[in-house]
Amino acid sequence: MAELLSLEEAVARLVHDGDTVALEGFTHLIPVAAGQEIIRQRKRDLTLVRMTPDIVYDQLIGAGCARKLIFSWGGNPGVGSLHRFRDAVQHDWPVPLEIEEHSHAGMANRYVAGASGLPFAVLRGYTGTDLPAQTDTIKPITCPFTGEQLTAVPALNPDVTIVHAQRADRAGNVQMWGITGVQKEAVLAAKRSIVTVEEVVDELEPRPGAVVLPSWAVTAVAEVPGGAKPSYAAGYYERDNAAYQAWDAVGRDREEFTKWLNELTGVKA
Amino acid sequence: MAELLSLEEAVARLVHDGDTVALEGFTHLIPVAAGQEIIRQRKRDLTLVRMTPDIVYDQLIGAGCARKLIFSWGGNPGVGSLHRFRDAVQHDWPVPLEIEEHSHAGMANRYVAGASGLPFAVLRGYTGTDLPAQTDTIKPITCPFTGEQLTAVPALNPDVTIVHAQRADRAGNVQMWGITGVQKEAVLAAKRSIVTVEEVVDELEPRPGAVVLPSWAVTAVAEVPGGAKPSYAAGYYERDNAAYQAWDAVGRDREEFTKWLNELTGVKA
Amino acid sequence: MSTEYTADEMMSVAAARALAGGKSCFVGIGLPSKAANLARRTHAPDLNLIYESGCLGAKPARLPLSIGDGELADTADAVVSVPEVFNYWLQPGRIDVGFLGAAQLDKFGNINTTVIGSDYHDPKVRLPGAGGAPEIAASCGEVFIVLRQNPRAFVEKVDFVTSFGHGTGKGDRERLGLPGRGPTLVVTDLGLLRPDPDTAELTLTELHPGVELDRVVAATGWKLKVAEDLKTTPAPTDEELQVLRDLEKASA
Amino acid sequence: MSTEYTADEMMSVAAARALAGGKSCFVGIGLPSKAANLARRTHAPDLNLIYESGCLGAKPARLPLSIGDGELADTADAVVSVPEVFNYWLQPGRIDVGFLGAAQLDKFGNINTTVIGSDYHDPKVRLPGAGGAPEIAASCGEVFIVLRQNPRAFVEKVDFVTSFGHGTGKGDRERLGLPGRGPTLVVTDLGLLRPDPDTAELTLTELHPGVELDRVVAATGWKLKVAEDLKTTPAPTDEELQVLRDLEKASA
Repeated sequence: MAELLSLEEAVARLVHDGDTVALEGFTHLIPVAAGQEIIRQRKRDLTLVRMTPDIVYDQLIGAGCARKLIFSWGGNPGVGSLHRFRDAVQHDWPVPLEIEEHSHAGMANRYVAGASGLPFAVLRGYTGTDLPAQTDTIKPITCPFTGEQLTAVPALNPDVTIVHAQRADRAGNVQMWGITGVQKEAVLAAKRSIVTVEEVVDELEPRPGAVVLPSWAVTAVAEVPGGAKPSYAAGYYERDNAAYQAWDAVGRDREEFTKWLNELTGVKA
Repeated sequence: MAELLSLEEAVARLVHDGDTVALEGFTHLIPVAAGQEIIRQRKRDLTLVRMTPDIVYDQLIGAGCARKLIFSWGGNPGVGSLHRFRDAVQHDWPVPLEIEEHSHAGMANRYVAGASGLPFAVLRGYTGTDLPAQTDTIKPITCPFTGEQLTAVPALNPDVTIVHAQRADRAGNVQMWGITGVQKEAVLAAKRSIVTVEEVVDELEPRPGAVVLPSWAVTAVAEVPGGAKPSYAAGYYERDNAAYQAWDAVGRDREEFTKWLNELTGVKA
Repeated sequence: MSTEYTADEMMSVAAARALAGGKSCFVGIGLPSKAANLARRTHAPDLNLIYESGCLGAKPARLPLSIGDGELADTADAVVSVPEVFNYWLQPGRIDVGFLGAAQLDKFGNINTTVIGSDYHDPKVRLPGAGGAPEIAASCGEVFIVLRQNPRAFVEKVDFVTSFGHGTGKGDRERLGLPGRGPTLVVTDLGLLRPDPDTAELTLTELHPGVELDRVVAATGWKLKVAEDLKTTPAPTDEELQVLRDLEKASA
Repeated sequence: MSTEYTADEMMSVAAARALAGGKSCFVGIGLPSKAANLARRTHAPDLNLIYESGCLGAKPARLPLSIGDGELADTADAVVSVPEVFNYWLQPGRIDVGFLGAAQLDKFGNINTTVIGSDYHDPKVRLPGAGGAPEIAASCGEVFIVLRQNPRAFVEKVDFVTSFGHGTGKGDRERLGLPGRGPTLVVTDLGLLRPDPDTAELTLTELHPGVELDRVVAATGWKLKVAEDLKTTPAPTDEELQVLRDLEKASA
């Protein structure tokens, strides 16, 4: 059964230096507050996993929390590049960043395999591309019935997955709706999980399109209203597009970024 | 885009002798009317597919429509055995019935592979059982990353899948809710599909737990109110448990069954 | 213990009691479902029932008549697709207890629900088949089996291994890499059997009240071993019987 | 044709027109999404837009700012999980057209969105990566690509093949067993390019009105071949421009 904790306590107890951590979300319901709590708690040497690393991953990378990134598309959606990510890959700043790069189809299937207790997944993917040459996590596999050759990718099983959802009840059952991406798979694939929610309610009234994660499949729930800002939470608030645009200028410059980071972590310059 | 047809026309146009046909449903929303229309149209040499063949499959088998059954659990749920199925397997009556037998997990994954355009699926299944010795559709497969041995099953791609749903709109978009089993996968795995619905409505109002099959993924929609009876359609009618019990006596006896069949098909005794 | 009760009632009560420590239970229909629902209504209100139709955390007010009863969906925490319940929920070993019935059971807890007779292609009796059982038996933390005891059902060796128990004895599951512990308890209308810790052979550990040992031996198709400290099951309490009968009445 | 228009507007209009016959379109964000939404509002009202966030049949009233814009979910026929959109909808070849952008494109329609520079581990510029493009390019019936034409983007050979077009020429897709026909059209701000039927090399087949051939040649990083019957794209109609501008205004 999920425990109801503060975000601070959940991150302190469940995220350790050196862990493989996935903060998932597909534009919608990005667990930004949780990511920033990881920065505040100065976690180090994390292997970060996400299909679509966006500005909170740029922040984590710029803050030096990550030694590796497993991903399929890294950008500031609707704006452009992630400059802290680029700086880490191109110039090892603030620390070198190893990358393990896939396509969306490959990443999604890696989570599916992880959630399913299988060591690998099979897909039609990567054929003819230069991606397989850069990783040992893309291999051919032959159909034992037709002889056809397909592609295998290994399961992703993060130490911790963190997602944001609209609601949980007091027993820790989680409800999310709208675009729910790969969040269910990412939670089920993980050894431990944290779900931040807009609110904890007495009863989860059924809703069209809602995905429910039963309490016993979640480690901790933390009530964090606005925890997905500047992304959006359907039914609660809209995306703050200006904040994404504003990040471009902050992320672009090491000094600007350092100022932002000091402010977040309460360090006096 | 799905065409709106009568059930008679949909079966006449889309189900051919010798086809592999799946009528799916997991206790709920069983496409009984469609199955009985196949009997009326005297389709022959069908390979019938279903995870849980129940009384409508007993009827199809007893009527001599099937030459093969691919399945994982054949019974009259809550009552007992399928006597026509037994008679066909044990005594070749009215015609021999070849069987290809799996577990639920295997069948579900075979549909998933079919829906995914893959030739096979991987699962942890069948280990230590006598099932693999009886079919060439269960084979070992080795994980290319860990070396672990798992089980592969080939995709199911029926010529036609038939399911029953609560509603469709006039454009042929289908909506079903409650226990929806493996119906989405069975439809997407098939070359052609027929969905019988309780009613055709102007607009599909969103509902909690609803699965929507877009019109372009369905071949034909037929309005057949009560088309799942004696099974149930959540929101429309309850299961007629007495009918399932009554079937036991009919199915148990060749003469009783033949009477029932003649009545269904309008043959004078 | 004034109330009279039947052997079947004793069986259901004993099966329900076994679910004391279980947090989540993958429930087969029939006797297992009855016992699991009785447990939820007596000593295990938080027992988490999972049905292969995709119902997670079902809380049926009456006994479901089938694995896909609407009552299960209406009362579940979540209803998921059938592929999902097997792939995301059962296969990774998330479920503590798998609760199964059987047509034939052998002395190592292997289950047959496929065919009676030695020739698969020309069976004496064609049974319903595997359903979810092979993977439930493989992947749940442990497996409880409930069935009435008689020599046709309790055989030396099953005609067909539909669901793997302990194979030919201790260590077979480990050799095959099966994650769960397999059958740890068999509940019948006569008593309880558990695998011997050294051999994994099913051994009578408890007799239901009033049942003679000879009767159990006669109802078993193999030379039944009996635990040295053979115990007697406590008779059903008035409350257990009341709840069981109410449950059955509500489902008639 | 009285209204003035920009080269980018011409590009969006030309890209939208290309979606005339397409029944379903897997839409990349940015230029492809703009063109697809313009098409839906003009000549192709039934165009079925599929977004990798899981939105099937999205009918956005404004241009989505990202692939996961709430507007897409709110207006979709169905919202499915990300694994499902790739496995059940894209992979089996259900989608007629894949509509992609690119950072670098080579003369055989191969796409690079990964790194600029010859060393993957020490790139000159690290780009966002593959996203859904490799499998969109592989599995859709055909692929349209839209991007602005200049010699840095239009190169002889991409630094990194993120998404496979026609490889090193005609026949490569068949040899690799790729189901879709691959890139059949590239729409730029200067004109249209299509693979030569014999060699699969991208060849200029249409010039946008007022664009000089020399300019296109200069904007192409390989020795550009020009179709014998080079045509001129019809200029945007007033209606097309009006709808495009309304769409952009509604999304500002």
